Amino acid sequence: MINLLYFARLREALQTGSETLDYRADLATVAAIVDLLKARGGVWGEVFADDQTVLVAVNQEMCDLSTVVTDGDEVAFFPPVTGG
Amino acid sequence: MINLLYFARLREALQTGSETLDYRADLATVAAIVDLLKARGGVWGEVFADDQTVLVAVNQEMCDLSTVVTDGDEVAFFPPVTGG
Amino acid sequence: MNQIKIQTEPFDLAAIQEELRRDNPAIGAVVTFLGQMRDINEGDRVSTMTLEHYPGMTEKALQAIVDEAEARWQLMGIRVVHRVGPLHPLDPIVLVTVASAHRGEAFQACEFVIDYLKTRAPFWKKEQTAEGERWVDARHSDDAAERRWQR
Amino acid sequence: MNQIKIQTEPFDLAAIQEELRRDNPAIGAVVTFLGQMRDINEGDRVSTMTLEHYPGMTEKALQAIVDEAEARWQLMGIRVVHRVGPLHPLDPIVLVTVASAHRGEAFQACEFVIDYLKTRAPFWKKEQTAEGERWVDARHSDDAAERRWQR
Repeated sequence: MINLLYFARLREALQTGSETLDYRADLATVAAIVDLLKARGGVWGEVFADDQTVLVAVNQEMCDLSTVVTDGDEVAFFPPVTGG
Repeated sequence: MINLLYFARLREALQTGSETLDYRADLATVAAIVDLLKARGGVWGEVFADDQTVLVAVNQEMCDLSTVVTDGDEVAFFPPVTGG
Repeated sequence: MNQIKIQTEPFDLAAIQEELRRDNPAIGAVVTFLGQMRDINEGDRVSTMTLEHYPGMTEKALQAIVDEAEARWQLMGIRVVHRVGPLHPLDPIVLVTVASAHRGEAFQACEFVIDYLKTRAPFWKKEQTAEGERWVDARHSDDAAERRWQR
Repeated sequence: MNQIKIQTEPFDLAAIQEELRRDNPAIGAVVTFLGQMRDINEGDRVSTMTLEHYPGMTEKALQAIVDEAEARWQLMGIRVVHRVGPLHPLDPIVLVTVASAHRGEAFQACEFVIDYLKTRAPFWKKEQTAEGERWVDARHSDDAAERRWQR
């Protein structure tokens, strides 16, 4: 299982803060997961469109599309941060 | 009259914090006053020796040997500052 | 020795600085950054701001920033406190305070921590204005501030 | 709007920062430098330090430094407090706190004021150690810190 988390502007647009995906070998990178989410169409296609800046963390560490995802990982998507 | 002030290490070495000099036309620069003090010899010669770093302020503004001194001025001598 | 806190309640600026410096006479300099909420942003009056964060990752990201500061400079303690939840103008948002024997290192480390926090710690601000709610956009000036420190 | 104080009594770090930021919601950043007395200098244990100054000139010199900071950066208030007289380890010696809309300017102005104070304000430290009294020597690192700001 993969835990997906969404924060801030993304969470509001997608109308969900989290979901789980069954782990499959073809979801073994961040890029594969993004493709799956994008393919849902509608607001998912908009949020993950290529011209949108979406940051991703795997197990609470910033990473990128090529990062490997394994069963049990936490994968979070969010916009550029604005704290401080 | 010129008011002379001495601070910190200088005040202790010279064993005085202040004195007044009658104003004279030949005391019209800081350099002339330093020469007069140096000429007293002893500890005065040591404190104002050429190899000593002595800072000078005229009327509470940092200045240098060439600064003009006029009747009524306050001329202060002190070592490099070490506050903060 | 270092401490990171994420909290909804206000923090006590004086108590944090005092606790950091009080018992260590080897400390010569304490530099403190306080970020407070402004009532105007991008020209609009802001009445309330809500700070969202990513629990767990926030602490890890701040710890990594603090560890990096420790590695780069000779320091004697760092405190980072960041509020989340609803905030109003004049509310303190974030505190970074750094102690060192000498001021140069304390200044550099303090600015480093807040610059990195601004670009690497998962916090997001949402503003309430007369025209409604809006998410605050990331600032290019913050990216530029972070890049100064890159090695 | 800016304030400079020379005093023998301790100062209230928290009250000064609060007074500076409290009523101005245009302020986004407050950067504070606190210098405190260390118990070791040049390898020797120091039990007491006495700070001498040049009354009148000190205030003028600090005012000139603060005015220069105001001219260089967009600021919303500066406070400088410096103690004189006898001090002991852990005693706060000097406080510089600067408010601004944005952090970059507050950091720069705060460091500028303390760097200039160290080389331009007429204060002198005398230390009491086990070996007796001694005047503290000016540090080359302070001259170098000041030179960074010269235009």
